[in-house]
Amino acid sequence: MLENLLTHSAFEILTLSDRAAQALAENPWEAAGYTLLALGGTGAFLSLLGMALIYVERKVAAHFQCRLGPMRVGWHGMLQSIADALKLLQKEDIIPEKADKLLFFLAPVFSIIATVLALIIIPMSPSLQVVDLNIGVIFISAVGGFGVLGILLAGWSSNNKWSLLGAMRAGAQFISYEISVTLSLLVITLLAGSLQLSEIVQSQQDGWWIWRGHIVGVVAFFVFIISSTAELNRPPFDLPEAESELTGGFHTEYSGLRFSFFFLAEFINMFIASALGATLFFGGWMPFHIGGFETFNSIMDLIPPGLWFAGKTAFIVFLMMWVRWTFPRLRVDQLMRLEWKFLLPVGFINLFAAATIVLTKLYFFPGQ
Amino acid sequence: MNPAELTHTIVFYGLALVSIVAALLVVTVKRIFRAAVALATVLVCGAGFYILLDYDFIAGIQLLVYVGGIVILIVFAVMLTSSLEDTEIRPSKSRKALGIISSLGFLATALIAFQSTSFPLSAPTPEQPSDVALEIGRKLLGYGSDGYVLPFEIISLLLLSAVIGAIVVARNPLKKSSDLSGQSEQSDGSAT
Amino acid sequence: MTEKSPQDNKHPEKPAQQPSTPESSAPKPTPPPAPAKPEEQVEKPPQPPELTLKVCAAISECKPYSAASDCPTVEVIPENLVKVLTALRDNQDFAFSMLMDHTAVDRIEDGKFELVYRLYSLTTLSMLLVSTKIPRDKPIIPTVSHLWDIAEWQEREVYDLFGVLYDNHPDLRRVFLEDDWVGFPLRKDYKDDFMLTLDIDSLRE
Amino acid sequence: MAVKISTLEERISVPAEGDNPLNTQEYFINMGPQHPATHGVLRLMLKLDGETVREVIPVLGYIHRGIEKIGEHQTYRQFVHLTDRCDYLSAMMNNWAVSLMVEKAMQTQLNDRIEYIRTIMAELERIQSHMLWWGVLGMDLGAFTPFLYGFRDREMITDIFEETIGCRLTMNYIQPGGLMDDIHPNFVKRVKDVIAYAKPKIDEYEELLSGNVIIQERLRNVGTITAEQATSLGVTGPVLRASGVALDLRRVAPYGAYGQVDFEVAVGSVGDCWDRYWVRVEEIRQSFRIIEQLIDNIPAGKTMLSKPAKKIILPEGSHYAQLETARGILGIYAVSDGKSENPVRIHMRSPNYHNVWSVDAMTRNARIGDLVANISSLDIVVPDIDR
Repeated sequence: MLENLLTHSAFEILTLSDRAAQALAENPWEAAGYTLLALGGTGAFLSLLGMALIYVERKVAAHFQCRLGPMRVGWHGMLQSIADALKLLQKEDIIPEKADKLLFFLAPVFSIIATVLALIIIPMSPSLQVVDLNIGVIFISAVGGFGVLGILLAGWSSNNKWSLLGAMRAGAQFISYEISVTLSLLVITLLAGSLQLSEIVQSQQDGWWIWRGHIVGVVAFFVFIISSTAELNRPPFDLPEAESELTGGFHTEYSGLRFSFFFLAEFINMFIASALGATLFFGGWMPFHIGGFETFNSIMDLIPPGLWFAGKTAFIVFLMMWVRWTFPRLRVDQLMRLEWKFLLPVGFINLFAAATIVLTKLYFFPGQ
Repeated sequence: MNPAELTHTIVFYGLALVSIVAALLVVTVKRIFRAAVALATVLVCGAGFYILLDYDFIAGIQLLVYVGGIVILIVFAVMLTSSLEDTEIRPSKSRKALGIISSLGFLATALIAFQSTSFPLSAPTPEQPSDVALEIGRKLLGYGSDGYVLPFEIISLLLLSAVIGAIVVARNPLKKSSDLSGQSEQSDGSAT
Repeated sequence: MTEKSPQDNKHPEKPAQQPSTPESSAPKPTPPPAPAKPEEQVEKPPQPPELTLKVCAAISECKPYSAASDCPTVEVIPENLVKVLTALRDNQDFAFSMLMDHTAVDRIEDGKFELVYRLYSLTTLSMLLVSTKIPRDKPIIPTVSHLWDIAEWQEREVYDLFGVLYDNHPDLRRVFLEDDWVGFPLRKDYKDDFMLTLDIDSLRE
Repeated sequence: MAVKISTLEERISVPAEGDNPLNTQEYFINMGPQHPATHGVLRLMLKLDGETVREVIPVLGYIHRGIEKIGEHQTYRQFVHLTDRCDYLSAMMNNWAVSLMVEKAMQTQLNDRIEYIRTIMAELERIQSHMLWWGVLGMDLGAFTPFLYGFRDREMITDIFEETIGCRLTMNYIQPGGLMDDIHPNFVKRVKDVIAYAKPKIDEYEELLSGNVIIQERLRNVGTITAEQATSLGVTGPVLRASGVALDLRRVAPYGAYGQVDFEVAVGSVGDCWDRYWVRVEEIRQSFRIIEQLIDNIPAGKTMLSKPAKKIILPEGSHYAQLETARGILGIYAVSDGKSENPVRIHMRSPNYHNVWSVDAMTRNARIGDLVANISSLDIVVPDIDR
């Protein structure tokens, strides 16, 4: 099985859920094993990735600010995240007296569940994917709503006006920017002719959509990056948290483990958005191919697809961090104006252009 | 029963149980916000049923529209309404009676419909689900005997007028307050 | 006086009011070898400063300040205060458009509060002190918060610390201390439980 | 005459809602005393309508230390040591204001060395204060990076202070009649190093923040107060100058060595946050210019009057001196009875107390984000408000 996970002979797609389904008929125990592997793997991946991303964010921020960042715990502070996690776990768990305790408890769970659900359908390499839903793109958009439900619940149940304001901002922001994200996802769906993430990756065998779809692809990519940064509540769109305005917004009242859930969800969501961007626009695990240049393509194939995926995702993650540590925050009405008066019209025009291009086959390598 | 069917059945009954309990909670819970969460659970269970039936596309749309859209809007509306958090909703007796009558009527209708419909047990194997999306798209935008473009357009007109109406309704108080205070209201396109 | 703006500053440069002559409003210790600007020394203690005389001539309700002060000062009775201050603000010769400061002094030996209003003119760059005295046992004075916005809060501070009541004040409320604080700390006869009294013997025990 | 005394509770009782059911409810919310954007322990009661700020009610007193009352029991020389912890970012300028008042009352003549060093110190402090403000403004608007840039460059100046004075924040260097001690031998060299280092940094700041489109959007036409409003509100310093009133005491009533140096007064025209922003950035440049003119020409001489008087007893009457701190005009008003070492009454005309009230006029019917920008552009130091 291990070879299967690492090699990619002819890009055979075999997700963990497929394996479990295949095994179910013959050997239920094997199916249960695959399921456990999927669950445990996702959980372990989630926490490790979260800690790694937090470390990277701190290091990137530090170097943008001419300082070193964490240096004490482990080599160059590598273990800092573990120390932080331990600290967070030991912290007193405070529930405000007048909070709606049930919802207060449920909110971070909602957030983390949404994150896990989105994480499982990301194709990280040909055989490293938990589920390959044929409605992947819709699914990703749908579970995003779960995450924002968690934020809304957190803001409401804290019984704190600042939290409520943060939650309201989160809700308005999510509903608005979700449209733009979906519009840019639809462009790629049009080009690839499929909603399934693995098929979208496969469709980029002759080149990534960002250059095969030329102008349309680039515009869609920028709309996607801007609006998914907004959906992630990352600066310059971090209004739901807005430390200097709302003192932390929806998670003002959270501490300890519950806070770490939000924190983790936020960082994993950044990874998911980056991975989705990489999958849709940069071909996911697909190496850099140019249609027709077989020799060049086979040289590119020498780099394992997992590395391609990691590299592209890391690039987008870095892009988001770069933006975060450079830009100040927008005001709430400017945020809405950006979406409704700029991104939305651009997204619609771009979608029409994409439809025209797909019908007239004006993109590169329309052969297949 | 082979393991695949067994899992299927277990998942089905699990979902059914959760959705019945959540549906009961929606109507019995006193705090409106919790009811909204229970409603979300019911809708998610609905999506689960669709997935069990291999209608992935419908499931996705169910999640996208109901959980990602409607429930969030409901929650949003609850937040905007003032001081609903503490008021326990105690309907009057006549309202209670009306409610009982209408729900009994609905139950009767559902039972009659259930009785009079024959459910074909050996359902035709669903088509390749990605083609389902394609087929839905064709039907939705097709004209002629099997197309639904006319209702589709009518619904979009209805939605458009609703959106414009909402903007008109929401604009009025803003204007008044900016008249009162000399400073001009900063324009914003915030969610209406 | 020069102004400078970055190139991308879109607003045209038009300062509304601009002091023109660098006249010395606050006389300062001039260093002996000052080649740049020889400053005239203001040293005439017995005769009231020129501005005081000018103000008194223009507004009959004022009279020169009786006590010593290092800046032009006029004295008015509380009843005329609003009238005088309005005149000083609106008279184009003086144009005291800024109420720089307002505070009180507890003249406990006279049984009075002395209220001082420090006016500043942006056109002539001169400063004028207007002083009025009200009895300590009935400390009521009309407000001037309709003349200068800042007076509202300067008066609140004086109310908070001295207990001077301002008639017609829009929002007379304590500013530093809590609303239920008893007493007015800057009065000379203020005592409370927390005040440190230097009783060394009790400290030694 | 019956005077109505209100309380905060009455002030924030929400009136009944109007008849229109679509009207949203206005509510009051506490911003502070512990809030990241209020720079200390300032508390603002906000009357909000959704995101729109209808009214801002500053609630003060969380760091009120009764310095004016304490001052009545202290000599003037002791009182100097209380002033540095009011506006801790203009500590030496506060010392200077008291010294100026005493020297004026005593008709003391100072030599040029004292005046030059005082001026250089004050300008250095103005620069470090504005640098800190610049970073904090960035942080308030959501960009964390400028904060550390500002702090990094400010460190170099506080290092100079530390070398000469021995402390970095609440400095007591300027005393009635002179200076606490002579400058450190390294002082001149280090100041020149800082100028060489930090002057290009200002351009870097401009690149990072001023040119940023979001900053422009957040600051331009936000919190506008006209010149008339500003004068009536009694604001001073960069806030007043941003509204187009060129009142800078360093220019209109020169004290220290300001009469001998050439510098420009930055004046805005619109009075919005952006004007307040660039007025301060320009002031940093002008302060460097002032220091450059003075640093090479510090004359020789004593740094304290030959024999500091044991007792300072001011002549009877009222005395006042004012100067321009980094935030505006600080005035020290003292009433002496001519007999005692202690003043009968000592009062500080605090620039921050006067500036802070303009936040309401600036913020009405703007958003919470604008409120944060306005507070930031006022550059308030809370201990100086409360004193």
